[in-house]
Amino acid sequence: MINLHHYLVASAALFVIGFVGMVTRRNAILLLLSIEILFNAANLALVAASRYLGNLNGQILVFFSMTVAAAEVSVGLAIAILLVRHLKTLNADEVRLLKW
Amino acid sequence: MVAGRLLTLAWVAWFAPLAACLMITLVGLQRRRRAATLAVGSLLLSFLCAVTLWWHSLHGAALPLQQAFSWIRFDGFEVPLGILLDPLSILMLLVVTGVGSAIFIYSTGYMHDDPGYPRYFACLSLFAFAMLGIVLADNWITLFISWELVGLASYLLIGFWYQRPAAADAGKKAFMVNRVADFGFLLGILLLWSVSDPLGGAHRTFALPALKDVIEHGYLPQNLLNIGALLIFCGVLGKSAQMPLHVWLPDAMEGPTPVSALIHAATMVAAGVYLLCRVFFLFDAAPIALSVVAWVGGITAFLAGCMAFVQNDLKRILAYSTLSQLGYMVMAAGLGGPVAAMYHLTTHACFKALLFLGAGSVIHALHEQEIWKMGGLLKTMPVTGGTFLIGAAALAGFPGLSGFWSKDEILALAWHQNWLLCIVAIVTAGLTALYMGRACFVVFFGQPRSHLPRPANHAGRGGHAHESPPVMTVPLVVLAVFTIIAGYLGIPEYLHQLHGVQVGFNEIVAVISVLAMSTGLWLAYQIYYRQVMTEQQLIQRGMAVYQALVDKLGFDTFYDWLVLRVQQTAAKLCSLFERFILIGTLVNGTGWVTRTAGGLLRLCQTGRVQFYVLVFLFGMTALIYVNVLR
Amino acid sequence: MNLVSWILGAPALGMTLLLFVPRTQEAWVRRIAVAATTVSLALALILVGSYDRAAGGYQFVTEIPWVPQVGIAFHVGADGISVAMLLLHALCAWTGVLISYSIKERVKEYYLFYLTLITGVFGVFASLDLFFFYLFYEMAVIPMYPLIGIWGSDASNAYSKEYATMKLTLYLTSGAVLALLGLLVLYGGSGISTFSLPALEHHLALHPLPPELQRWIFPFLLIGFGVIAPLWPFHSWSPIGHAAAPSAVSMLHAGVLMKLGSYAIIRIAISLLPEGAAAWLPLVATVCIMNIIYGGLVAMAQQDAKFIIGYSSSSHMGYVLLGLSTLNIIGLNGAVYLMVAHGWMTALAFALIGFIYDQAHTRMLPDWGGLAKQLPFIATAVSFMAMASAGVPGFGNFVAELLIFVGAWEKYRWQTVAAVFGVVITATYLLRFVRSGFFGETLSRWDELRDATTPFQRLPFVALIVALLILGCWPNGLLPIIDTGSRALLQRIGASTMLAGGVLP
Amino acid sequence: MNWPILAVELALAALALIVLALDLVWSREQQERLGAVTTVGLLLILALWWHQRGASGTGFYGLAVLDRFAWYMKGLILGASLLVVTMTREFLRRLPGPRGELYLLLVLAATGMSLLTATADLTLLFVSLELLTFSLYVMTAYVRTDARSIEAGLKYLILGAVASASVLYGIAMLYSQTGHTRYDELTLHLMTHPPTPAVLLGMLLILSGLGFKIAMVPFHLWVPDVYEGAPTPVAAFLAVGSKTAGFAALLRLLLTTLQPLHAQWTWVLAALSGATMLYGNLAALPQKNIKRLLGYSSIGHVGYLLMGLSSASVLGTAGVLFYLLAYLLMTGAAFLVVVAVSQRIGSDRIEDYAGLSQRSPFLAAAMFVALMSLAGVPPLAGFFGKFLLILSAVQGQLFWLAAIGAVNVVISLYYYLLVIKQIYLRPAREDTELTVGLPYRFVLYACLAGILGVGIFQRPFLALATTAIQSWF
Amino acid sequence: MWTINKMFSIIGSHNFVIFFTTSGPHVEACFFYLFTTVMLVAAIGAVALRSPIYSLLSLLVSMFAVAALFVLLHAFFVAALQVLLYAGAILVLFLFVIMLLNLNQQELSRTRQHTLLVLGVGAGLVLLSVLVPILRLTAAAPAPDTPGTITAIGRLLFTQYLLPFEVTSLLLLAAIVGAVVLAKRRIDT
Repeated sequence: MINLHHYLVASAALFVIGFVGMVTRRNAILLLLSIEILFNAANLALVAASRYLGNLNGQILVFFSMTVAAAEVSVGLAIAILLVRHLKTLNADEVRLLKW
Repeated sequence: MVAGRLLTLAWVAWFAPLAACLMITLVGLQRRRRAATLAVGSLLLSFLCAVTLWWHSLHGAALPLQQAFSWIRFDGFEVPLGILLDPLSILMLLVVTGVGSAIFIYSTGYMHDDPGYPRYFACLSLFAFAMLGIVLADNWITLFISWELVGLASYLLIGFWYQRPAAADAGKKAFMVNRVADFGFLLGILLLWSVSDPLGGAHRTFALPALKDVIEHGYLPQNLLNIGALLIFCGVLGKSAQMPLHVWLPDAMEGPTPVSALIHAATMVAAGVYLLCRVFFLFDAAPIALSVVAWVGGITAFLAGCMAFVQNDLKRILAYSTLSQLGYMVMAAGLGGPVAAMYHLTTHACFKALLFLGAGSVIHALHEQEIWKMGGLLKTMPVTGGTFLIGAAALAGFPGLSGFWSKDEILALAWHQNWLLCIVAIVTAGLTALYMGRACFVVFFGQPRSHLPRPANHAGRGGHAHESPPVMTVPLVVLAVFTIIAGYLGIPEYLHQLHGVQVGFNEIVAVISVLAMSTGLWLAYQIYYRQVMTEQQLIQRGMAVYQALVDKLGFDTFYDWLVLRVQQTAAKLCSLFERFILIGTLVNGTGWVTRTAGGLLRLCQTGRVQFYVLVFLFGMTALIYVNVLR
Repeated sequence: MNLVSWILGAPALGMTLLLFVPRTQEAWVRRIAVAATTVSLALALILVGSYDRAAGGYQFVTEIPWVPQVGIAFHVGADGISVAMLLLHALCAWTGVLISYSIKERVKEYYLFYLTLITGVFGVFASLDLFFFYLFYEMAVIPMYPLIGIWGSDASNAYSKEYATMKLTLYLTSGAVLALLGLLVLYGGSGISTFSLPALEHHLALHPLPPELQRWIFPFLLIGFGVIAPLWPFHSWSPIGHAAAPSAVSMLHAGVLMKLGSYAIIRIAISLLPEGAAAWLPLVATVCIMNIIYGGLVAMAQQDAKFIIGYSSSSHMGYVLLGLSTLNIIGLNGAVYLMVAHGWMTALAFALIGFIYDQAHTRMLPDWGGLAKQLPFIATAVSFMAMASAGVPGFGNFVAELLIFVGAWEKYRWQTVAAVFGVVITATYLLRFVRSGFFGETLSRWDELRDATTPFQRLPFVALIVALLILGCWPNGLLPIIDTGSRALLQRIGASTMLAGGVLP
Repeated sequence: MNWPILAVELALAALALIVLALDLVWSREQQERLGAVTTVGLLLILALWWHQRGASGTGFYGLAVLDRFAWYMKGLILGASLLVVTMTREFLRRLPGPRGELYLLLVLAATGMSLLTATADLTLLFVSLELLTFSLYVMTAYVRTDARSIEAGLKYLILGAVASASVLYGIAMLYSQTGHTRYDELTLHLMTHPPTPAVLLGMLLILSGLGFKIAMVPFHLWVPDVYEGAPTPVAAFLAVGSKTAGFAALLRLLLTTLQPLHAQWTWVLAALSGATMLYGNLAALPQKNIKRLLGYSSIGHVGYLLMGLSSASVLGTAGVLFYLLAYLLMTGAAFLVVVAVSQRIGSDRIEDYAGLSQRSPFLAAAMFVALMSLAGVPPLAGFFGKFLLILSAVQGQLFWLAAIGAVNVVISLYYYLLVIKQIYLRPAREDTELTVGLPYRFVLYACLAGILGVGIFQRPFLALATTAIQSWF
Repeated sequence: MWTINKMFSIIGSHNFVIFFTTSGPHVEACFFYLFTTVMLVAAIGAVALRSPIYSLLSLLVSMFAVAALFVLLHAFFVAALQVLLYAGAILVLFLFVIMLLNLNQQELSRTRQHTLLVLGVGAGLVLLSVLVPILRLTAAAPAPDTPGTITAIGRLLFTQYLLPFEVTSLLLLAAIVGAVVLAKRRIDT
């Protein structure tokens, strides 16, 4: 019998994968991509909870989360373009004028 | 006269010099004549008061009289400022103001050309005030304050010619040695204060009569009294320049000669002896302390006499002789004879002041202090020479002069109390005659030896002296007169109220002492007048002893070592500890650790965004772990 | 508003006025500063005169509720101890402002900071509210930073003025926050939610804190305030700071600022935590011997005149600490009296050294020598200072040290012996100071030095010397006032056995 | 619906639209006036805000509230916005390129912040948080020609997104366990049910995300980089605006909704408070760039704020509110000086501040007051704030935390004094005087007056702060 | 909106949806594991694959799997949104930018820092090991089925959640303005 915790564990796994992606990838685009995974993990948890609680608040939240994710990507990609344009690189770890 | 008037007179006698000092400081520093007038006038006023008091004390005034004001006062504690009039203090008052007046007057001539003339008189007046304070004090604190102030005045006057390094050093040395001594003195005062109320609590007092009562009632244990007396005696060691704290007195001769006469011969150095007599009730009850006092005095008398023999500086000869005579007095007190001590103190004040003033007169004339550059001065300076010889004879104990009588008191006492010390004292008497004879024969007889160029600003022939002006010679004559008659004024009888052992005139002792004196004088005559033997030969004969005496028996070397090695090493060590351990390591180390921690922490900020995410991840995980799964 | 609030109001007002004076009007800046401090001094003298000794307690009290939510009020007033402290500071501040005429650059900023410092110190001495006490305390510390940093001079080759001022500021602030922690715990422990000192005194006298808590809080206050006192081994900020500071700042710094620490220990730590005091003060009495002896020895090894006086200050403050750790009326009166006397003495010392340094541009004793010939007035004043410092009778220091020795003798026998020996050490380095700086042969390079000749130049020195002499010759002037304060304190903490201890065994 | 409770936010949104419209309509020259328009608009909104004092109510189906707390925090945010607009006007003078958008984004961010103070629902919390964050992303990267600005934008965006995802996941957890997103319903549920591990997980994830916003260790790493790289007014907005809003959200969430769980979060916050203080202040010591230094110091100040929060008492929370006011004034003043100076000398290096006291006594004095207030020197505002916070820690028996706070006062004083050293002790390398325009001076004067006023007359401000949160206890 | 509504009604009426949402628990479990596996594997692929295009496509697969899970959970509206928004909008945007920037293989490589790789994976595993025990305890009691139809969602969105909805518009405004400001090529002076 599939219950809430199955979905939540699955979403946790997705969440962790997103995080690992963020740490291990150096490309700014792939970082943004990993962020999408993170948001998806949360979305899955919300929808699952919504189903098992029998109210729709979670799904409303997913609606907003998707909007945010989309906006996030648009701004993020704009910055990525700036990176390539001014710093000639997309590698986030090469962008370290600011440190210490 | 009623008691109140007498006390008022005493207060006036005490504070007149202070008033003079303040007035000179405030208005007179630019006006030379006025400064001298103020100082001399004030001291003469004091002298007048002293004479009046003395006259009344002889004519039935009820003594002792005591009067005190609260100087520090709050509930449960009081420090009085008070005076005590009894024959002892009146006698000392007379000595100080009398000899002082003579020296003040003499100074107006001696210091006439000095640019620091008003300053000199201001300091001198301050000294007189402080000295009178010691004399009159009825309690420890007044005594101690005055005690410190005479030290201060002594410091200022020794270093009067502050531009001379030797004078400045000597002043410093005198002050320091006295400080060390007063360390013990103050502890003694604290100790005696704390036991002055046998019931404990709020009635403890600094007053001497009260302490006397407590001691005489036997409330205090013996060992406590011994400790207290020894601590008080520490102060005496310094002020009266007893071994081993005598080292400052010879150096103090760097001051102007009248200062040496007044402070370092007649009065201040005698303050220690006076103190011993003043608190004799304490020492009387502390036998161990008393014998320490006697032995210290005896040893000082003998060793100082030896050292006086090898000095070439006229003032230093006199200084060591002062040491030696002070040793006599202290010994007398230690043998239980305050009367004898005071007697000798009085006569010594007269003739030693006379000797110093005479020496000052010679120095004033020659601008020279070394005896080997003098000679035959009796002819050129008859008054000075004559009076000096009288003084020297009194010092040597020539029968009939005051010194003979007072010294005989002491010898008789020693004969009676302690035969060993008696032998020491008699040998010292011989020594005294020897070195004084040496000085007199070299300086006043024989041929003039000086080949010095004539001082530019000074009248007289080169190397040949002239007699000093009357303002200097008159005090000499006056003091000479007193030197002769002081033995017949009935001083021991005047002091009969004092406790202690009193033995009368002892013929056997007198004969022995005259013999010793004659031997010494004969030797001096042979060596220095007949010149059967030169000084050089003498030195060669007793090379080791002579050298040891010239080296001041190693005392100065030892103290130099103490100051330079021990004290400076300790200071350096503390300073290094401060600089390298405390500041360098602990304080700066804390700063360094903090900064380094900051420097390391900022390295977390690698600038790599993935790393930041990683830390975020770790942080979050850790939070969850400790909070939920803990 | 009354006397006490105006004493600290005057410099605060002066400071505010200064903000509106153009930078170029230096003469007016100086005049305002002098006027402000003169008013404070005059009022302080009136305060001494009009303090009702018979009544005692806190007088001239102003209380304005400030932050009632946490029990803070602007609460100033003076008891016997603070009257003495206010007088001490008023004179130091006044002479300091006069001495500051030698400051020639950035005058307006200088006086702004200086008046802030002065206000802060007045505030500490007048505060009857722990919050404002702390507030003024910090307010007195922080202006030191620019004052030393801008107008100071390098302390030595090893310690630049920037180092000195940074260290001083941080050190004193560390102490302050440590004390603050203690104060806050005390506030919390008292359970009456007020910072009012009289209220706390009253409350804690009836309901003392548990002894363990007292013993726990006391070291915070002791070390916190002890840093500025300065308690060994937390003293190392002070000599370097003194040496680097301009002379007028050194004057206040050594003269008054150090007394904040001991004042606070008396006023707060001992007064509110008697059990803690009883437990810790014997240790203080022992440690302060390190102050006296060690400080004296280090002073002995110094060549720099300001370092000598600096270490001597930390040495002398050891006597104050010894006096207050006796917890009896004699010692406590002596400690407070010494705070006053030492304040004026050390202010005089720094003013004098500053006078010479301004012309000679060196403070190294070996470089000086025989200055007395060129500077007779200054040399005389230096001798007075040295004698006062060495505890020669006639100066206030003697009276105070005497009281402290007497007070401490029964309770701390061996410490007292060491402390008395400290007087010998003091004399050693001070005489060396006078001897090598002023006596001896005059060096030709100092022919250009000018003595203080005009009455205006001499005024601050003479004022301080006269004040010291009055203290020394007429102790019954100020001591009874101090006595009302310390007696009330001791009675409250129940340690007032007047002369603690019994007869010697 | 009860619209008036969100009057300020609505007005802000309207202002944003006006700015947008004017930006589109106006010519390049006319656009110069956008700053003035924004300022006037914000002043009007400030008047509106003042008009709303004492008002309270709930609306929008319980998603938004107006209470004294929200009102207080909105005041801070409006004040911060005003300061930042002033800085922006100064900043844009030397910046080529578009200008209207910056004002627009600023007002949008202010709207988001303002909403955060009023939010009583996790959904609205998330959305307004994102509104605020998005505007700030763009503002951070606004100087497109400056590599540092771009880098700062990238870092802020990446990490901000991670934080947003954490918040969202946390919300999901809370929701999955309770079925509610509204604060009042959540509270009710949490009070009646024992917390499950997943509830705690949700709380901690939200705490992490909001911790990122307020720069709490270990979620603070972006702060120095972004402060250094972002345009200075934006850095200031991050410091005073975004942080205030973050605290507003955190306070309301923790002290109302998660109040039943306070045993679980107080000690976490206490520990993190100590770590945050130590990290921020220690790492600030070796800094050479004034903006970076202020960034680290802002981390340190968060530590202090958390100290008040972790005591979870009236005094502590009121202390937090008071400190936020003080922080706004003093950090605002510091940034105002930094903007003015860097516009004139073209550098943010602390070394280049040498001799500022000769070149511009006014700016130097302002910096002195601001930094001393940040260090907690009386009688300035920062002092009383720190005093309250440390007092609250002591009252809450957190002695060790109070001790760390006290130690940090000294450490922070050290690096602030290092700046003061350059300004006052070191000689100027150039002699040119730095002059500041009158309106700018006026704002700076206002800040300084505020620092002094709040520092000396603490009572009314503390009363405001106390009444703001009193109903929660 | 109309299109979405239309499309949803088509999907919603379709038989297979009915089938796997109303069939027995075993069937549901099968689908759950299937889609979950696909989702996770594809997500791993997305973060692990070298080529950005492959990564992107892998992500697409993952998101479709998520959408399928949404449907499994009767969240029809968000499932549709997931497909439309992610597949239709976001990923296309990604693709567009990748093409625009003409990224080559080398630039898109994984981090060269192996420490970071190890630490990242390690931290991830630790986080997972922390999360899983917590989430295993979250089984919920059965609740009435409230399918997330567009009607239900829409009603909520325009009543209770009107305020966040409006705020989202401001958010999008900020994002649009931001994207334009930042990515605009010419800097007009």
